[in-house]
Amino acid sequence: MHVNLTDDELAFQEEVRTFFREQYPADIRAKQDNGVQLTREDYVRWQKILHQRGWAAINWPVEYGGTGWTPVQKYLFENEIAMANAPDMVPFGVKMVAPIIYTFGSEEQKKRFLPDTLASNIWWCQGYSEPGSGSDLASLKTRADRAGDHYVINGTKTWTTLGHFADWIFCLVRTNSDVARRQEGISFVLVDMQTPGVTVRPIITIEGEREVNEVHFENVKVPVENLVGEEGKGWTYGKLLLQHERTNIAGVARSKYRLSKLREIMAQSVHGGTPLAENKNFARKLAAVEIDLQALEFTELRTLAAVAVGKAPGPESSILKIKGTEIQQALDTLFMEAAGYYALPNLPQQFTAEYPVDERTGFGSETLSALRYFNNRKASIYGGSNEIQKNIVSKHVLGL
Amino acid sequence: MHVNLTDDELAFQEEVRTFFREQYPADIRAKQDNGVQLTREDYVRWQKILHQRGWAAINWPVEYGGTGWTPVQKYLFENEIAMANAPDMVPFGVKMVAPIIYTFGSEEQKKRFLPDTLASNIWWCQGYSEPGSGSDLASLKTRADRAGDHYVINGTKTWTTLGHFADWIFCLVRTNSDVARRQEGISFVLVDMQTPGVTVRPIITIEGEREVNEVHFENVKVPVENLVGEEGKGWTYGKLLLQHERTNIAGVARSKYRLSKLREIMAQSVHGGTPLAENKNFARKLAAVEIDLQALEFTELRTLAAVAVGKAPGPESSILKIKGTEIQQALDTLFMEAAGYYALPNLPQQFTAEYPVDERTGFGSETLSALRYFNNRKASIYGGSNEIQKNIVSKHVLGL
Amino acid sequence: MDFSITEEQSMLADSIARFIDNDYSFDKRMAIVESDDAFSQQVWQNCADLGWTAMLFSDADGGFDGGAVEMMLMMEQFGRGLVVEPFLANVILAGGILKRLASAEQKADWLAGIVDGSRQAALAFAEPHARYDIANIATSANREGDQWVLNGSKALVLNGGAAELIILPARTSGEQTAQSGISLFAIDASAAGVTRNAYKTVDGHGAAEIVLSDVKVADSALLGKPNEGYSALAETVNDGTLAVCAEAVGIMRTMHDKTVDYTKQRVQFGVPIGSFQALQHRMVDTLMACEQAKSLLLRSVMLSDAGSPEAGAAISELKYLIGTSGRKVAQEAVQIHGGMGMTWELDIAHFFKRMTAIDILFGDSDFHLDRAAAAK
Amino acid sequence: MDFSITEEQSMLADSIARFIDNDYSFDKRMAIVESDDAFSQQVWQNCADLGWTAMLFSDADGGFDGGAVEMMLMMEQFGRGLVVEPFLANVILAGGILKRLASAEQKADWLAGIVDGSRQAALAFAEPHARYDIANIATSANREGDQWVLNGSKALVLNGGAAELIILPARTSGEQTAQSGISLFAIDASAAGVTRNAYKTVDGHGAAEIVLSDVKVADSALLGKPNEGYSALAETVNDGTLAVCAEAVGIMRTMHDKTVDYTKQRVQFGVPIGSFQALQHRMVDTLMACEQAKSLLLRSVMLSDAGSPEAGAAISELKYLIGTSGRKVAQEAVQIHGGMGMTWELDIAHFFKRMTAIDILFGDSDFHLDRAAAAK
Repeated sequence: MHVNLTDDELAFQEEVRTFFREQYPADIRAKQDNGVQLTREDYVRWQKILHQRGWAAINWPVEYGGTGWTPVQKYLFENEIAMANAPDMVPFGVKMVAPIIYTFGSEEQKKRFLPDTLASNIWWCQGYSEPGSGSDLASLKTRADRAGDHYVINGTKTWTTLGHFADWIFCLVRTNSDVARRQEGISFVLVDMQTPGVTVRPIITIEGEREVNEVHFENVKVPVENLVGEEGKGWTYGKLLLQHERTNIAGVARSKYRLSKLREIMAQSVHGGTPLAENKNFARKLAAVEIDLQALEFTELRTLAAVAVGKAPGPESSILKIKGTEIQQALDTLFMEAAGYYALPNLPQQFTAEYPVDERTGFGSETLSALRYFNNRKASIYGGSNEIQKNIVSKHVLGL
Repeated sequence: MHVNLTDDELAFQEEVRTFFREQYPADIRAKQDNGVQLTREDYVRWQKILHQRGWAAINWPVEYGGTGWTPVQKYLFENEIAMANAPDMVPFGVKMVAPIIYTFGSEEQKKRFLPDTLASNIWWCQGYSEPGSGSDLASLKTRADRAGDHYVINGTKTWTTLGHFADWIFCLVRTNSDVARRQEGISFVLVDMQTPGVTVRPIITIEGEREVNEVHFENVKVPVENLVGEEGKGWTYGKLLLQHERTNIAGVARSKYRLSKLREIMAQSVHGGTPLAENKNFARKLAAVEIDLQALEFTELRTLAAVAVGKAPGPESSILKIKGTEIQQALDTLFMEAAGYYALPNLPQQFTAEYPVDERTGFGSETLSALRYFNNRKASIYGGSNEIQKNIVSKHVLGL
Repeated sequence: MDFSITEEQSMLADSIARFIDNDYSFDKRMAIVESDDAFSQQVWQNCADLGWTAMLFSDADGGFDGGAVEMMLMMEQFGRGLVVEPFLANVILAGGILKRLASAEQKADWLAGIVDGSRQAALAFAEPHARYDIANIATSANREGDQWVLNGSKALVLNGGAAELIILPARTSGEQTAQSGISLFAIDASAAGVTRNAYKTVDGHGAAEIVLSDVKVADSALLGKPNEGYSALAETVNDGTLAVCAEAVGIMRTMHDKTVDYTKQRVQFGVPIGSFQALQHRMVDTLMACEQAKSLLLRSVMLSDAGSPEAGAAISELKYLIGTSGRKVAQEAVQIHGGMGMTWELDIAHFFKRMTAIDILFGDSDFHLDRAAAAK
Repeated sequence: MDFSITEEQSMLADSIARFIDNDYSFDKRMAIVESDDAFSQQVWQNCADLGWTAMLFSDADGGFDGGAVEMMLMMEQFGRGLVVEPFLANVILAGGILKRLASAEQKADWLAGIVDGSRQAALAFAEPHARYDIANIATSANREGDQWVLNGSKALVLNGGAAELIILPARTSGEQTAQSGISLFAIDASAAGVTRNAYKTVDGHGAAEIVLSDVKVADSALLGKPNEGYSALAETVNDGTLAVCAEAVGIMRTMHDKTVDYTKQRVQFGVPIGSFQALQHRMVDTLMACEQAKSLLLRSVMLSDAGSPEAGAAISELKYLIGTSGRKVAQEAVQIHGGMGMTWELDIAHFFKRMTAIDILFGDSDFHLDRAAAAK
């Protein structure tokens, strides 16, 4: 048992750090640092840079373009990407649908989708939740009725993140209503967003932005070869996928970065005022969150170490999700408290690239802290709400 | 709407204060102040003094010896008794069984029990919980089988507080197992503890003291005239009683007194050390508890005001119980934290009346703080656990 | 000690409740928020016609002698209706300074228009560097001949964009954080040297940053005596703090009730989600938070109306409790509503934002807990 | 970075686990607690025979070169078994000072007996006025001729009643709270001028208050150099803090597991209480608390073994987390056990008390959060 990095690991860390220093585009970094929303083009450009380096899909098997890295290497990479404040890969393709395709898909599907997903030529989105099926996902009603060599899909998916950017959507749909367990009638289907009958409508969220959508399917014809794996097995595949989503959702490295930014803000004297670092109570609150985060970092490392010796990421990933989002939201709150009155002006436009820095109200992009606090209340709701996670842990870990 | 006391109320307050100053025995006060357990004789002597003044049963109807006080007078009385650090009336007689007797009992029962209960000639204890029936009280198994002009009682009651002091026990017993709802087979019976077949066995609790007992009934013959009200109605009577218990259990005035003691301790320089009052974080924690307590005081006053205009104390009393015990336990914790290392010596004997004060380890009776913290974890368990209270509020207030 | 309200007070609360229910729907409110001023002149005039803008002023000032109880009843309802009209800024803050310090002439010029609803005003109580310390004033007012020359910056001036009249504290002597040496001025928002950067806040209210560059005013702009403005400022900010706490109690209760209702309607796993015990217990916790907040609000209101010396500390205690428990109630409401609680189209999201803003206004819960602890 | 343990380490943990399971039943433990010394000489000798008292000392000192990992594995098991034998007082505290400061001769006199289990010792690190500040030492050691004369009071000396050897810091120069000027002495517990008031702690361990009145010792009693004892004291107390944290992790996990098991057995309302969702979610919270505590324990252990300069701050972070989350786990365990959790006869009550005592030992969570925040 030891905490040190090997010489090889140190060299790897330096290699990654150098890459981010040299290859991460300054204009995208400026947007990230200022809290400016990235465009679709920004995401794709950056992801293609990662792809060129071979680092677009660090968890994929090597045969499909993965890295073959050890858990420690992956951990170091996640740290560096966060410390560079670089965007993560948009998860829907590389992290979510691809593992389903390379595990359960046909050879044709692998050829058709994996290289283009890896190269960010396809933007995926997720079709799971429905207006009536949130926590109770298995009650989903979107139907895919077999008609010759097609399915005809009717229904509505919701909370579809960045669906307005997407080329393809992967969906859980009901192919059979006449089954003992309703989970058994669910299948996993890939749908081209350009197919007639697919419409995307924005959902404006609490902070006033469009991030999620409703996707409507009206008599959408999808070739049967877009079914992944077996009909009726979609629930099993989807569950696996959700567990992957949950480990990603903890966001430990990202929270470490944000915590370091908060310490920078605390040290500053804003408009000539007293630095917040002199407020002992705030310092205590921040230290308490940091301690929880350090613990979670080791909880994640322990999970990764267990996975490395062959254990599947199981219900433990629920713990990472719950604790990780609790910490994210605690940090959101502290950023807002640090901003004081300057959390209140609703001026996202002043953080567009063109807006002169010296005319900004407040003291920097932390003025967006309340908007971020509002937006990130989603963290404990999506990816399976934290209540659902607790149900899972209670059942599968505690045996209750 | 106003916060002031009327001249009459101020005069009443002074009258009560004078009584406590003049009539509350110094030897009992010394025990209370030092954390020494009172004997049975101490309780009875003090209660008889209150009785002589006509203040033993402030909530009883005037015809049975109550005071006829307004809610504000009762509130003022409770404050003064707490600020004098005088013992409350042992609740089982005056506060718990007597309301059942004067509401549902026969004239004979009223004559037989009410005057002696008021005069502290009878010490009552409570026979509700059973080893297998805690939160699920209605599952109780102690049977009272009718045999001629007697019931024959068999079974075990538990958590019987001060049962080793008691003359009589009031019990919920099962008189009929053949009913649609099991609550309907329960009756309310009074049992003389001297009856053959009644045995009391101590339960030693976490801090090492005997406060509660198991009471065993083996073929105990009880005359049928000891049934209160109707057979099968015991559950209804008992529920009413539990609501009375819950308002008493909040202990607002007592917590206010303890909070004032904690401020005294904080101001002291213990063994020449820095007064705890200089620890800003501790001061903040104490202020937070005090704020919650001030709010609860007004919540209780609002409830009393509603009762005064004819509303029965309903499920709202559950809120007082939950919040009151949360505050009590928060204060227990702060006392222990204030004591620091001196919370750890287990030396209750040094707080007996005979032990020389200057030979004590630690800095006063606060050295008992850990023992009190341990013991008072019961507060959120007894009188219907806080979980059961939340179920009650959820059902009867929120309608869920 | 008496918790009952008078018949007049009851009628006041009822009339505002009817207004909210009949004339201030959520859709209407959202349309008002989208408008330039972030409030409706028509609604404001309506409030004035019903006597609400006059309610808290003395008979001598043309008002109805309402006290803290009336204020509480009104603000609770405004909270329930998420009303964005600038009652706080005009009546309680700007009006609060004027009723305390203005001369008869100044009252005729300025206060009358606030009482009758014809004039928009603001109190610039915050400065960019000062966080929540209202005595920390760097804005200077220097004597030049028979004029005062004002220089400085004011942050988050509520109603600062729409206001015609800006009331502001400026330092005429003393150290930057001293309570003495603060003077209050009333200036025309269009005066030379006044720059306003108006915006909306995250909860849909109007506000502005204001910069003063050599703004010249006569003695007639001075409210009360020079250097002695702090106590009126502090009392007025205390009033404002109490007011937003009352508003918050209305919001908390509404969010709690809407959440309980939602859990009775929303079916998952074949049953209403309100049947899940984990959610039930959390909603009991939020109910208790609502009751405790209401209790402490009543305490502060009664102490304020009694003119108790404890009133100031009591308001800090209340603001602390509102900050912490209001946050909890609001977060639980969103969480239990799930994705729906995150959408712009549902009122829950907007209650959430207002509750969050109130936590920050006049100092957050940490700030007020410090004040409460120091007062012990 | 590597979380695996060696085969030897695994065998060590297994052997203690077997001892707990086979030879240290709860009934036996409670009988030991009732005995005069509050520990069993026979059990202690058994520990020595199995090499456990020697485990953490260097080969040169007659030990087995164990480090923080071995310490953790042992203390977690001792926590699980609620072991009261004075491993902390003898091996980690008294032994910790001696292995750092003692000369070869002093080691032969004193350390050897600790390593082989034949001698009982204690470290008097606390003083009555000082709360948790180990540098706040009023006990004085003054030079008189070729002797040192010691005067002062020591609080809560763990194992202080049974100890034959008392190691204590005394001030030989400097201000009362200065880190410099502290010297460490080893004295015979039966020396003239030593008064011991031995008692048991609320969690069943032995301890004593000790008063020193003109206790005279020779230079041979001085450990290390005069005035320079603080760093060895601080390192040793850090070791002790890490040790009780490891013990606490064993306790937390055990309380959590026993509580989950209890809810599977205890039937109310016709079903096991473990089927109630409100309890399920709370037990998930306590599971997470256990996992987080274990993670931070591993971090501190790894940093300690690596000799990292961050180790001290990491231990404060850990102690804070253990204090807060351990309290929560313990309180939930008692609450969910209901009345049964309050009884002397059930082990839960005694785990609860030990967990509470550990929160206080070496400084409570507030104290350590301050230290952690100051180190940032």
